[in-house]
Amino acid sequence: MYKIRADMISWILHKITGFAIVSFLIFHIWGMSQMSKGPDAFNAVIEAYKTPLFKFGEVLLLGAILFHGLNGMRIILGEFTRWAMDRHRLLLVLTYMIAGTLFIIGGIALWRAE
Amino acid sequence: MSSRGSKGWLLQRISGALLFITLGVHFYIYHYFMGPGMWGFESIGYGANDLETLRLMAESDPTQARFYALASLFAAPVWKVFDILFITLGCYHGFYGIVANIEDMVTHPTWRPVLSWLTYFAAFILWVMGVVTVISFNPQLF
Amino acid sequence: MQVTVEIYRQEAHSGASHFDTFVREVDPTDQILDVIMEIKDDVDGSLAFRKSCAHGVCGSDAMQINGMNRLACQTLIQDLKSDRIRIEPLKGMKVLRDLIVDMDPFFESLAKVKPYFIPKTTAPAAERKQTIEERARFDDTTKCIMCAACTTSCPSFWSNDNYLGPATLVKAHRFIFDSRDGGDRERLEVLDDRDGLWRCHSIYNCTDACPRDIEITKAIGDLKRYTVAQR
Amino acid sequence: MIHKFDAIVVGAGGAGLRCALELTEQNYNVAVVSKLYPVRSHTGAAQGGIGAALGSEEEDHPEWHMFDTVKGSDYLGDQDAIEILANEAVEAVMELEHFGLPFNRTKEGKIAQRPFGGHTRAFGEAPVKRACYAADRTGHMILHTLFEQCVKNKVRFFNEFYVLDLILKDDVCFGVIAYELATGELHVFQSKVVFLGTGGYGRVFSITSNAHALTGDGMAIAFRRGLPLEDMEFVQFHPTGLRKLGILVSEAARGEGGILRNREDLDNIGTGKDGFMAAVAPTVKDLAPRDMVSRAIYNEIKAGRGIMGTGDTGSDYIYLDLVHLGAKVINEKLPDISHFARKYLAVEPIKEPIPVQPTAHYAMGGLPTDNDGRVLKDAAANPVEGLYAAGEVACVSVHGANRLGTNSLVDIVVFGRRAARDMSRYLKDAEFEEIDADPEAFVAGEIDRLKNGSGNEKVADLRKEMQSVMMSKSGVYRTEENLEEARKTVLELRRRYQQVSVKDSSLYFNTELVEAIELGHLLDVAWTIAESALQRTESRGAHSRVDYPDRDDKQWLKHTFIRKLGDDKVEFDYKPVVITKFQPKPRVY
Repeated sequence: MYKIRADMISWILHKITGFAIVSFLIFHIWGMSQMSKGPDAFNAVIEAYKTPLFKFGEVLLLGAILFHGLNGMRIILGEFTRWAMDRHRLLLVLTYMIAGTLFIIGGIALWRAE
Repeated sequence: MSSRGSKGWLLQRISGALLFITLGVHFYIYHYFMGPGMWGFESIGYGANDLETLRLMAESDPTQARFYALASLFAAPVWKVFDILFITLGCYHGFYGIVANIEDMVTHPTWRPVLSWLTYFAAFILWVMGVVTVISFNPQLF
Repeated sequence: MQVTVEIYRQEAHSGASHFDTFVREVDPTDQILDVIMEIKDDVDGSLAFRKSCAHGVCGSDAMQINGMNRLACQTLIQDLKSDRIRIEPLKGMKVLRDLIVDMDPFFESLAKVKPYFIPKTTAPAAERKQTIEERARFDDTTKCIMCAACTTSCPSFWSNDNYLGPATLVKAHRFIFDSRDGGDRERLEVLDDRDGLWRCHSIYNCTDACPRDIEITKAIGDLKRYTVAQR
Repeated sequence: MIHKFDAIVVGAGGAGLRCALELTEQNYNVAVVSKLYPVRSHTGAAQGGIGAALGSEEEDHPEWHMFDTVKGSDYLGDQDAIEILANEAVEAVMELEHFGLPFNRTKEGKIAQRPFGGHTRAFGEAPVKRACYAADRTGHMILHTLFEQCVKNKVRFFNEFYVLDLILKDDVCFGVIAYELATGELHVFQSKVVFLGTGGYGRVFSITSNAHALTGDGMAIAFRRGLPLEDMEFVQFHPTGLRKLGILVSEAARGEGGILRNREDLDNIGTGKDGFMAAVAPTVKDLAPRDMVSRAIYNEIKAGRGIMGTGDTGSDYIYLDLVHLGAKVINEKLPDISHFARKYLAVEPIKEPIPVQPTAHYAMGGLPTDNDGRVLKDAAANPVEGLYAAGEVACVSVHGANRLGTNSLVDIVVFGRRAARDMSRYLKDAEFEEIDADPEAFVAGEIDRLKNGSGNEKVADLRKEMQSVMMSKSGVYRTEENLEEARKTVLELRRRYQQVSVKDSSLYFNTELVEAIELGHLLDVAWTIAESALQRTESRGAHSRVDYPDRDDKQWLKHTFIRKLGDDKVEFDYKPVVITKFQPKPRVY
């Protein structure tokens, strides 16, 4: 079993969150097309969103987007600048920390929202 | 060899960076801007008359206020453009990501292109669905 | 000190595999190569592994030691900070026997990027001039000993062995960034391919595995930017 | 299995690859047959540089290079060959640069050069910058560059094929027999011409800078076939091997300004002041030739001035001080050796001196050849048709009694290429010869004996005994008594070798069998070293007899040819030294 290191975890997480976001995108575009059918259809979707299961999903989505987005920016930075390459470990740690902090703050807010 | 990767790689990074920005705007608008505050959107391209109609409709049926509020935004031409851009970037970036994963893991000479093209096809369907929804949306119809 | 050494064993390329365990008395400064050579000398002569220079310049004895690719001659007991040592062959390659893997595909992959000097100009009577700065640009990648530790540490390579792999890209870097070389166009054809550069996802396993401390991921980053700019 | 090629090159080190490259340029059908994968060869371990009088940094002339090499060889080197070496070195280095070798550069963009042991300006005036280098991995870059060019020319490689015998018929060579490690199969390589570039035999000794693979294979297989070996008594001990490990610390360390220090000199560490070598060689100091520096180190240790002060040359050591060079020079010009010191001895060369002791390094002797690499079958210089050799396995002789640093790399590229050029001349009218049925019978018999023997001698035990006796009795200093003991022990070990049995019965990668075969080769070589050293009753270059401390030009200005007569008998013959420009003089630096 090869040792799993921080960079490799970020690579795996990037894949997983990517797949999660694409799945949501499919669901979201479908939801939007429903919504455009009128107020009743729209409210049905909104009501469904308010169930705990969907809320939980929404929190997870927030986490996925935060990580995927920030980590993606880190990857871009790391591939385009030597400056970032020299500091790739530090930037990786920062990515985890910023994504984590925003996830906790945003996640709580999202969960509490009506 | 016709198969290349540099363009795809670069576009994936550009679309990713743009998505990072557009997603921020999208998220902000739809989650924190939604509600009474958003009635001030005349300034960004929505006709005062149309807005007035929506406001009246919302007042006559308060339970549907949220829908009308969102619809007012959704119907604005600027936001239509924004949403189409957003859908395009999302479909491209997301599905190219899947194609990249297929190329990472599938080496079979037949399955590799078949799976990739199926993914591109699915992306196209989804994109059409999204764009049609955005363009055809007209709250006046309700 | 006493250590427990578990070594991957496989009779032949088609045989079943298992781990053999040896308990050995060692010095903290012993090389892993010393330890497995002593096991071969004293306990089990049939243990098969490659070795040659024994000080990290020939690249024969790359293997997986406690979950990381390293050269057995360049890894001391004390580096592992453990009294359990697990030794396995390089991952993602065909095992021929015990710790010996088939290196032919590795060298074939290397040959794809035209890993040789393609002169830009016809040879002058004396040397082609090159400034100290121009040479410094590719100095790091000239250190490669082709041990395959990087390529076989790469998750992209594990899942797709058509991928050129870090070692091949290092070789490409060594020539593309040599101011005297004029073979960029031909090499970019190979690099800018679905199984070329773009299978690298900057996971940095290769950089960590390199026994010569080559900054491989950075070198690949250089190649990506260069390729995108050229095409 | 039978393979047919115009030319077979045995060994994929610098000499073999240079030769193969030249032959493919001439469009011959060539196969390189090697015990290791390419780029694993020990050329890659050469660190400091390749000597050539380019004069990039200061005035230099091939004639000065020639003089230094002659003097370094203690006048035993053949001066016609040395002149070729010094002259062709310049072209050979330029050629390597044209192959893309990344030499370090001067400010003007020319190939950078640095001083090296024994290389001087104006016939001994002062050290000169002659070693062209690529950091401290010059050999690595030469090996890789040549391999790359071979890939370009699509040279056919047979990797991990161990050549165990020559196909000789009436003193004409028609191919080789090789054992394929992966399958245990014997292969017959039939050819019109064969080149041996199999390297040295450092593993005869317990402390050596050499790879495990350096087991004197080429010399042993020729010796068994009744061919003579030349100057086997001359073994170079490199003065600065890492303590206990023997890993090479390049002379480039002293070329850049490193200084050797004994225990009375500890206060001067980091000051850059002269060390004990200043008294031994006032002009060149720490850059004296290797034989002199190794002896000086042993003398310091014996006089109780080793760092431990025990007087035991086996375990005591001295320091190589680089501290005053500063971090920049150490990290940029000597990165690999600093890495070795840090890794293996936990010593930080920027702050502390490196513990070193002499380590068996290079074989000056080997298969006698002429200046075109043709292997000679006797001291009268008659060649074996179709058999060539170059590099450490061969003895041209350009290194004489002591090789100068950087000349081994010059040797492989200059004589590897010369051999190839003569081979292509030979190939023009050479034909494939009908070979005997079952040419591999001898090798098959040997393998069968090792695999099915009933004895219970162990390879590792015999090897350790041989290495230990050769190191202590046939090392830097020698006496008749010690050499006699070494000879007796080796002969006894050769008898015990007949009782070796290999327990591993597998056909696939039977490395136990390979090590047993290698031991057989090592024992043959050790035997020739002890016998040759015993009969040469003088001190010259690396051969230093305590009982005959002086050079004896009257009796011994000649090359030793040793030939096998029976299982424990050898005969000697002698070949005069070629002297052209420089008459022998006392050797002081």
